[in-house]
Amino acid sequence: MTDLERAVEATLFASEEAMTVVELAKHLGDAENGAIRDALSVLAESYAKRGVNLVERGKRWHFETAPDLAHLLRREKEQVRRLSRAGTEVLAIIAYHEPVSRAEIESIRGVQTAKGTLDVLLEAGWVRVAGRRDVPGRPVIYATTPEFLDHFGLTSRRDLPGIDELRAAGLLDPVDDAYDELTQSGSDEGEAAEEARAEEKSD
Amino acid sequence: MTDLERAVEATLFASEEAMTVVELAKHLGDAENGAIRDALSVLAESYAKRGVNLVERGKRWHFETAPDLAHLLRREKEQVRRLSRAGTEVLAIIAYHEPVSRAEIESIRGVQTAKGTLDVLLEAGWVRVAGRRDVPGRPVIYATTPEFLDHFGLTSRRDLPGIDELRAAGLLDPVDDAYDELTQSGSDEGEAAEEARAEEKSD
Amino acid sequence: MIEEGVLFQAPDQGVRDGWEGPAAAETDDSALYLELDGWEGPLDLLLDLARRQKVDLRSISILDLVDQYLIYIERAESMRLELAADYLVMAAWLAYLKSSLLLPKDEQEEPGPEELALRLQLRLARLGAMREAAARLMGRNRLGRDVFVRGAPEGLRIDRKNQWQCDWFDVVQAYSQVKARTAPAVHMVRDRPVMTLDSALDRVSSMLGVTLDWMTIEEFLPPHAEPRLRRSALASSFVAALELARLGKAELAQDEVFGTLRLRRIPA
Repeated sequence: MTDLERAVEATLFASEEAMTVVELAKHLGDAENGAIRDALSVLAESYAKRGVNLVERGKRWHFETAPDLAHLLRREKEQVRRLSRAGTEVLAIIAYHEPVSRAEIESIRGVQTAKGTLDVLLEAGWVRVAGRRDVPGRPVIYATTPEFLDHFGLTSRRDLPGIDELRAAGLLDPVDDAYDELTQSGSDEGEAAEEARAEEKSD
Repeated sequence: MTDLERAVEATLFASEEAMTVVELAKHLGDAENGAIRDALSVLAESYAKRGVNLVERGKRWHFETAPDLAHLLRREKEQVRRLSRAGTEVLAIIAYHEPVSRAEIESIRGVQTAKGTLDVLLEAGWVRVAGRRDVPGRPVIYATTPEFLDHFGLTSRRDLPGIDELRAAGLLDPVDDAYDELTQSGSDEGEAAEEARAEEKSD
Repeated sequence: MIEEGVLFQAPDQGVRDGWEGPAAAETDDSALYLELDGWEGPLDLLLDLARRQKVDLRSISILDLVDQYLIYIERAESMRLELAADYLVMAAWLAYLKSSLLLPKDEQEEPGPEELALRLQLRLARLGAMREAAARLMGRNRLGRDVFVRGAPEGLRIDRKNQWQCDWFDVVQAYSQVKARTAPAVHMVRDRPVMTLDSALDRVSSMLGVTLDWMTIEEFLPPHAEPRLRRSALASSFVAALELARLGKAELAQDEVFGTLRLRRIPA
C-alpha cells in the first residue's frame, strides 16, 4: 500500500463529507489529481469485498457499509408480548363474526374498544382491514388473516368451536356462574370498572 | 474474509461509539464472544498497515486514522482541550496512581490543587469519582475513565508510558514506603538505597 | 506559554530532555526572578533547581540544592519581589536542614537530617517522575488532534418489534366470556310477606291509644308472624314510631345504645 493510498484512505475516513478528487488533492498538498484517482481506484478495489466499501457518488468519494450488510445498521429486535385480555376478546369477536366493524365489536363486547387494541392485532398480522361496510358512514370492517389461522393451528375459521360446543365443553357455565355472583353482590359499576382497566392495559 | 469479519468491520465502521466484544456480539445476534474476538484480531492485523487502524481502547474497539498520518489530518483548534500545566500533572498523577485522593495528589505535587483543575478533568470525561477511601474523613478518590484511554490512545492503563519502569523503581510508592524500603537494613543510607535499587532492578 | 511547552512537545524529545521547566531554557540568573510565577510552589522550584545539577535525581547533592534555593530566595527578596508564604516556609526549613546536615551527628534530634534529606529527595523524584509522565502522556497521539474516528458514521439503530403471543384456548375462552357477559340477564323477584309503612302506622297508632304506659317496640309486632314478616314489621313499625314522634303523638325512649326501644303515647 502506497503512502498516498494510505493518506487518501485516512482522509476520506475522517472526513465528515464525501470528497471530490480535487478536494482530496488540495487537502493532501502536492498530490496530483491523476495520482489521487489511481489511489482511489486501488482503494475501491481493495475494499470491494469488505464489510465497508469505498464508493463514488456524483464525483464525490466516501466510505459506506456494504449494501448486503445494511441490515446491521437498522436491527430489529423482537420481544415476545402476551396479548391483553381486551385484545384477545376483540380478536375472538373478529374471528367469530368477521367481517365486523368497530361499532359492531363494541356492541358485542358491551364496552368501547381502545384504538390501540385493534392496532396491536393489525401489527401482529392476525387481523386485516377487509373493506368498508356499505352503510351510512361506510365504517371499516375487519377480518382475520391466513396468519391468524396459521398461528392458532386452524385449518379454517369453521374449526372454531360453536356456542353450543362451548357450553357443552363447560366453557360457558363457569363463566355464567361467576358472572351471576358478580352481578348479585356488586353493581354494574364494578364490572364496568374492570373492563375499563382491561382496556387500559391493552394500550 | 469471513462473513463475521465483514459484519464486525461494518458494525464498527458504522458505530458512533467504540464497542466492546459483548456489545458487538449482542448487536450481531447469535455470534459468540470468542468468534468476535478472533474476527477482531484478524481485522486489526489486516488494517495494521493501512491508513486506518482497528484499535482496542479499554476493552472497546474502534477504527481510527493511523497515527503517522497525524500531520495530514491534525486539527488544533476545536478538537482538543488545552490543559494547564497543573491539569496535565494532576491527570498524570491520577492515571499512574489511581485510585487517588486529592490529598495524595497534593502531597506529590507539593501544592494545593485548585478546585477548577479537577473540575476540568471531570468535565473532559477523563477522570471520574471512584468512591471514597475507607479512612477517617472518607475522602473522595479519583480514577481515569475509558474516554481517557480512548483520547490518549491507550489499550489499557498498563499501556501508560513508562509505568512499568516507574513501578519497578518504586516511584509510584508513597515517600514513607520508599523511605522504609531504603532504610530497612538500618545501615548507611546511601549504600542501602543503592542496594535497594539494585535489588528492584534485578526483579 | 508554559502549557504550550508541554502540550506540543514531541514525545521522544520530552522524554530525553525531561521536564522543560519555565526557566530551564534561561541560563541567565536574572531571568529567573522574572519567572517566579511559573513555578507551582517551592517543591516545583526545587525540582527545577535539582534538574540543573544535570545529574540523576537520586544522586543530587541536597546541600547544593539547599544553597541554590536559599540564594534564589534571598535575591528575590533583595529585588523586593513578593514571595508567597510557602516559598519562605520552605526556605526556613531548608536553612534548618542545612545547618543540621553540617552539625556533628551525635547532637542530632529525631528525625535526623539525613532522613529529612532523603525524604526530600524521594519527594522530588516522585514529582519529577510524574512531570515526565505527564509530558509523555500529552505528547501521545491524541484522539481528535492526531488520530481521528470516522467522520460520518452511519450510526447503529435498534428497532424494537413486538412478537405477540396468544393461543387458541385464550381466544375461545375470551369469546365465551364476552358471550356470557353480554347475554341478556333475566331477573326474577319472589313475592315476600311484608308489612307496609301505612299498615304499620295504623297498627302502632291504634295500639298506642290503648294505654298511657311505656310499651316496647316488640309488643307492636304481629304476635305469630313468620320470621321474615316479623323483620319487615319491625322495620316498618320503627319508621312508624319515628313518624308518630315527629308528629308529637308519641315519645321514644332508649336507655342505652342498642337497648330496648320503648314507646308511649303523648296525651292530646
